[in-house]
Amino acid sequence: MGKYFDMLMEDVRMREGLHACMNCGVCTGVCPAAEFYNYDPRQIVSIVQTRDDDAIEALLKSDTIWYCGECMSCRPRCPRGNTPGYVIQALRTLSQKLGFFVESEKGRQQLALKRIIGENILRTGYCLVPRLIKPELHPEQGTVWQWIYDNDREVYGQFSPVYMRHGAGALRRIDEESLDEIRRIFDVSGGSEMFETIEKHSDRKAREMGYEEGADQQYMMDVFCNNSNEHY
Amino acid sequence: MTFYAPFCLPFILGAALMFLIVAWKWGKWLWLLPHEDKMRILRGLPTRRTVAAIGEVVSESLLHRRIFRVNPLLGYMHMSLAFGWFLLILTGWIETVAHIGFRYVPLQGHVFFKYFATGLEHKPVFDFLMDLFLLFVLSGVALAWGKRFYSRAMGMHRTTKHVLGDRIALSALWFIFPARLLAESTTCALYGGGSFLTGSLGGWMAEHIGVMPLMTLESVAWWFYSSCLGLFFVALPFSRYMHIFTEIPLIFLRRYGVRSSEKESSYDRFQVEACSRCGICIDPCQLQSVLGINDVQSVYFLRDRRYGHLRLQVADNCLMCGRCVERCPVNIDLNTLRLNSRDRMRNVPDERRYGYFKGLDRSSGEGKVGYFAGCMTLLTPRTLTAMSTIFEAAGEEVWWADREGGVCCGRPLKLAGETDSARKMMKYNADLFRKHGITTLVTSCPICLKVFREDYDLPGVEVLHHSEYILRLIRAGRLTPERGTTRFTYHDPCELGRGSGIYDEPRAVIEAVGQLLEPASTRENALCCGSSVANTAISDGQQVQIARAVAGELEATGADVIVTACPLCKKAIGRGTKGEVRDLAEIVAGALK
Amino acid sequence: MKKRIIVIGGGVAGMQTALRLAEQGVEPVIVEKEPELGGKLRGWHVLFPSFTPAEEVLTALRRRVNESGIEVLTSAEVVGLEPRSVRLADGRELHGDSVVVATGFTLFDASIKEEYGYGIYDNVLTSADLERMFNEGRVARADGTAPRRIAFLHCVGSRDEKVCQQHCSKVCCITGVKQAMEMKKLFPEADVFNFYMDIRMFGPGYEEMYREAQQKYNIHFVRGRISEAAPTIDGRVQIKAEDTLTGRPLRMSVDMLVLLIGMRANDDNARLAEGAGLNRASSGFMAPRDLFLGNVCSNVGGIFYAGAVTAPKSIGETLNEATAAADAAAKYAEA
Amino acid sequence: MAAIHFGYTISKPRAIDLDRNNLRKSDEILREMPELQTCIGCGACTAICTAGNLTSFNFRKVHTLVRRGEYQGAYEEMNKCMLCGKCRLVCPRGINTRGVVMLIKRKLGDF
Amino acid sequence: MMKRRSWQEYQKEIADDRYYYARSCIRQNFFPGSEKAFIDILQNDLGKELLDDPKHSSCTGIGYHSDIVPLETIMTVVARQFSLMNEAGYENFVTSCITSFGIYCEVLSTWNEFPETEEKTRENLLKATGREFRKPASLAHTSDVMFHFRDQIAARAKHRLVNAVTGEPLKVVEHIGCHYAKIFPKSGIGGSEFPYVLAGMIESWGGEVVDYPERRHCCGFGFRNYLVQANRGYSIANSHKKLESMAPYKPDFIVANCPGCAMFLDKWQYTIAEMEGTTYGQNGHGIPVLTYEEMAGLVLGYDPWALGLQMHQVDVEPLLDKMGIEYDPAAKYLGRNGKYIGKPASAVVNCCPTDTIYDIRE
Repeated sequence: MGKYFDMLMEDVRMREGLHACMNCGVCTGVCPAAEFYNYDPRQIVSIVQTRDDDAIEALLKSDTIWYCGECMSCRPRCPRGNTPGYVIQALRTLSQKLGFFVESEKGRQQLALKRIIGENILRTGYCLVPRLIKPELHPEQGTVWQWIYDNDREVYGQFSPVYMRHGAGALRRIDEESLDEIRRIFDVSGGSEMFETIEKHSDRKAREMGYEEGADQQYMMDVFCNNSNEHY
Repeated sequence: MTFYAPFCLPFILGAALMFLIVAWKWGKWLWLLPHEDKMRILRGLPTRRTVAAIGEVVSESLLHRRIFRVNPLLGYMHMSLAFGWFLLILTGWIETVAHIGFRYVPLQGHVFFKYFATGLEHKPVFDFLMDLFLLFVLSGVALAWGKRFYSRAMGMHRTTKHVLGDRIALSALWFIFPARLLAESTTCALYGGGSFLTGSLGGWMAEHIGVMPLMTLESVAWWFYSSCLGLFFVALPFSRYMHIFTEIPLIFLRRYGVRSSEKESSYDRFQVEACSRCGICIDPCQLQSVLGINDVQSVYFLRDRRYGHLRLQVADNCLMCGRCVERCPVNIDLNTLRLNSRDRMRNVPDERRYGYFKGLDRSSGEGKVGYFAGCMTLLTPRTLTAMSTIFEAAGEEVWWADREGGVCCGRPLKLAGETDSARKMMKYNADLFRKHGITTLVTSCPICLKVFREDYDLPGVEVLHHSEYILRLIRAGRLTPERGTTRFTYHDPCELGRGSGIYDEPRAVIEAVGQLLEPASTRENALCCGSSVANTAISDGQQVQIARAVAGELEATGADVIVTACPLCKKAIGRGTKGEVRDLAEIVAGALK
Repeated sequence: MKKRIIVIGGGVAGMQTALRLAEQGVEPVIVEKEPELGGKLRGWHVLFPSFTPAEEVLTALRRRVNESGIEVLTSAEVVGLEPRSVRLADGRELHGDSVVVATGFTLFDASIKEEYGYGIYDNVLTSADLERMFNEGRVARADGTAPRRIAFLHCVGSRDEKVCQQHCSKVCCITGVKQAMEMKKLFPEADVFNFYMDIRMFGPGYEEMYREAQQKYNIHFVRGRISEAAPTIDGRVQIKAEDTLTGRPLRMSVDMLVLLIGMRANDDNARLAEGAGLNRASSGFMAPRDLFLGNVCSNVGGIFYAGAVTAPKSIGETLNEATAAADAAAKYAEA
Repeated sequence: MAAIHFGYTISKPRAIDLDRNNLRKSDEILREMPELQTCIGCGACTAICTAGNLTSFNFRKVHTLVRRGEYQGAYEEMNKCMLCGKCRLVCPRGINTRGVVMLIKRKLGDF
Repeated sequence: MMKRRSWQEYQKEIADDRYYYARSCIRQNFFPGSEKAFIDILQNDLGKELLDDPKHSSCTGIGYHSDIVPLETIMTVVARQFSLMNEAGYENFVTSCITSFGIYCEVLSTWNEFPETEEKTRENLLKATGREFRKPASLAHTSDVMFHFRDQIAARAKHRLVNAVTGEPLKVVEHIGCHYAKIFPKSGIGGSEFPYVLAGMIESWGGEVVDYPERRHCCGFGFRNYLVQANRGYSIANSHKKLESMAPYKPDFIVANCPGCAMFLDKWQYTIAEMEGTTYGQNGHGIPVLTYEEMAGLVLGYDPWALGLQMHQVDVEPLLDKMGIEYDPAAKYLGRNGKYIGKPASAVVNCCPTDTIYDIRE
């Protein structure tokens, strides 16, 4: 009893985010995710608070913990000073550490996030760059974005003298020395380990699900695009 | 002799219409019977059942034996009217034959023989008999009038509130025999004859009234008599008096094994129209006596159903305790009719419903004896513990079918009218029982018991209520409870007593552990605890009111402990008393060394 | 020579304490910072659960104080106290044989709960505002129209860490039920919703009243604290909450949002406590010596407590406690 | 429209919107059974529920949703009930829960 | 005018000069003109000193809130930024991104609350880079800085947020990024319920702030909820909800202090229009969405195309017309040095048929 709870409590966000919930529902009342998913942050906190291992394990393996948008709208309202959003972050971190995230559709998407955002950080030093926002994967970016994407040097060139080049300014290329520092930070502080964990468990799950090549591009695109529509 | 006079016209028309309609109704209902029922009738016809049916028709339709059991005076009233009239008709027919031999006489000739027979020689024997029977009937009419004003004399606290059509028919009926007396008396006054009744009255009239007024009076009286008959006959098929004729085929059909079921059938029409609306069912109804609800009793239910304006609220508001069934002089299967009305109004077949039963089994243990506690027993853990003690003491290996929660037996749903869905539960449980290979199925809940016995298909499995099972263990020496000095009183659960006919076993078990005191209403007359699952209409407060009344009667015995054998009754009565209420199993387990 | 006891506060608790002292043959003096006696009961309309007019209770107490010839100092603010003396803001010093502190509580300022927009949005009011409206006989929306949908929010300024009010104010639940019923009587066609976390019906007849509100008045009780209120284009108030019993967010617009404000410890409790060496609870209310055998005594001999100065209390409880405090103070003074 | 394939659609709000919901049926139900309004949400019915222990059926939730004008799916949910009546025995407010189940099914059969 | 006085209770120290500037991934991607305008306004219009250090990186906040970057990692990245600032001799950290702002606040607060995490971070940073760091003297979002100088800007205004024809104040919907004040209400001007950072600018520059039911609601970015295509239904639905709620107030434009919010409120209008045919602005087009830098730039008389307003999907021309700003419609979609580089296809949400304007140059 309380094994997972203790593991969660190692995360400072849990210590900050969970005191004693009285189930008032203020968090759910303003939660954007509760508005559009079958999701109730109050219940998540309530379940975690039970310290019941079975219940928490089920949570770690469920889609439920992956709905939150981490907007933190819940934080300023809680009359008990809890932050359900922090609890979610701790749950997600643990779910990935234990490899439970691959057991849910939304959890499996972590691979796509790691490959898109995570790898881009190590490659460029930015979370995103214009070349990453491919219009075919981002139709919602609209016709103007298509125009910008097609003419990036011309458009960005008007606002930054160093677009994709070294120097100071928007969208500059970050120097290799700085990038090395970032990469070493990832190695030292557990970032790289997290990436590997995500890859490892995704690969296992992909094979389980019948992807013969493991977590290949096909698997990644599937988790990126597919929606079972069972979340509402 | 022509045997016709203009005044006969109302009678002839009324009678013709009546016979046509009755024939049409019966014909239709018989025609619409399910094939198996038709076969039952055909197979039954040439057997002794027919003879028995005839006997029952005489004893019930004419003599009203069952009403005598309710109250002798009430029985006499019904008998005088039915049997008296029958004798008048029969003797009248013999009289006709005696006068003119076996030759065709139209119906009115028999009925108004006195009028047409003025030119014939008097036969004082028949005059006497006819007057005697007329007096017999008139005494019944007088009692019926009296009952209107003082029903208690006949053991009835409340009588039926009648609809307008019934009132017309009733009035016509009340006037038929006084009218006949008047008509025959005037004829006697003019032409002589008659015996102590019509003769004497006729003599008196001849003395005091002139011939001319008397002739006018005679004409008027016969017209009036004929009109009363005609009116009554026309009203009969549409009023409660349809029962006079309908009870007869009902008795035959019943003797042939035709029964009502959870689905409506045309046989129900015989039952529904066989109700005389005597109102005997009103008094035993606790919804009436305790709660003052007076528009849902069987008589009203059947009336509303017959005329097609039955509302769900009326169909729902019944405890189905069966107290009225016990009293019904026509033996109508009231609970089943109530049930199939609910079925018609509520049952919605749904293939997908209860899909979640699939692959479900929360039972534990193994054994030849399966114990199905029942949902309500799961809410009375003392009973559960007691049963566990008893099983252990008897060294029984028990398969607990629902200790961890199982699927409901299906009876509550069935009683609510969702019969098709209830079948799914029954099938689920039956499959489960079969899968575990038990040979005896014990339950602590009479509700479950009844459905197991009646609706489950469990070949090779003996279904026992725990009272029966415990008694067996005691008799077999496997349980040796110590007999103490505690005085117990026993509340018969409806589903166990009236429902399943188990009255003696629980009593024997109680006798084995202490002294048994019987409450005022007991066995077939036992009261209902008020929390019956069959009723979804009354409120919690009303349930408690009934429970208080029941508990009051049980406490009046002076017993130390109230015992019952149904978890629901136990819960219900417990709310009505401050005294101790125990399940049978508890007192047995408590008495084990 | 008669003993003299100083009663700080001229509300229900203070008046009752003084009356009881006078009855015991002690000479009380009431020190009230407002220009008149009555405290928070002034401006209240009717009292739960009997719908007794507050004015009735107040008038009776004031009349009796008047008849007993009790000395009353009004517009006199206490800035410091000791077991035998009290210092006033104007520099005067009163002496006696013991002191009863009956300074009551402060109503929570609803504008601190910014998310409800009190003081910003029209038609967001507090329970105290509503009582005033009842008294004035004019209950209406800001534009003068009758409300068709009213929401009450329980626990505003109670049980809320965000505003440093961890405690339960006890009486707001029943006040919410009472006001909801009053609103329903005034506006039978209106839909009334009470948003609560727990309904704490602690007193005699309260639960019955709650049930009556549900069944007879068809007042809807929604278990969930309102998350935020926002204005709508037609001058109404949109509220968001979770209907926790269904686990789904709930939103609706209402014509009136009534915040059932709680009781807060007086700000000057801290200063008074520090000066006299009195203990305070973490809620800021004064801490009695102990909660069972000495709940009208302070930790300092000669200083006693009556009423809501130690914790939120109902009028009835306050009156009882005032009697007990007076007896304890008198006994101390006589000894 | 819809010439562009976005790969997703605008999610539908799940919130109970009392401005949009039509409470007519709910009012009818409460008029027929005012005692339902006295529910204090203790959840005893749901805890004891036979069907609720086997499925996600939550009696308290369903009748509360119905009272809020959320009728969609209420009939199907209530159909999970076996009508065994345990809830009625445990309800501290003495609500005729079996009656509620049947009433809701009767009123909302067409939702 | 809103009766929101409570903002005055939430004040924070904002440095007057010498800022260490941290760029935003999203802002430089979608609103590079805004970052340029911010630097220009501070340096040229207000004469302040600001360092745009080429060595700084992303805070990795999007990764953190997508839960792929651990807390320890992002703390160390943040520590490196501080170290760079120390190295450059600055102590006032300003960040262009709201997510970053939230991250910096959270990291500082966590170090404060749980000192062992700060120790661990120092250890990690030293091990990875050999660097050490001091925490900044002040931390602000760039919108705080703009708010700080709102009166100076008002004094130099070439245009005001009023309808040039009617003289009526423009109705402005302000949208505050969730992580600006919801995580730490005291870190934002005006707190989390009535943030005043944008409202203050709007009021100073003559506009009127619109309060509407869903004002505080999230734009719907939701990190993983936008970044993964399968989840975007959530993202668009939240913006949809906000737009539906604000539309009845007929706002003249939306302004946001968060680059993501500005981008989403702009782009989702396009998508909603394409999906459902619904547009929220007047005359059947979208509601223009500005960043606060763009708003300030327009007030100070910057050329709309130099601010990068052509990079918005929803056309801003109706707003420019209302404000009486002169602009060259034909220059809108030109490349560097007036080079013709084609033009975006027109969409449902757009009001200005692009065809008529550009074909001249073709």
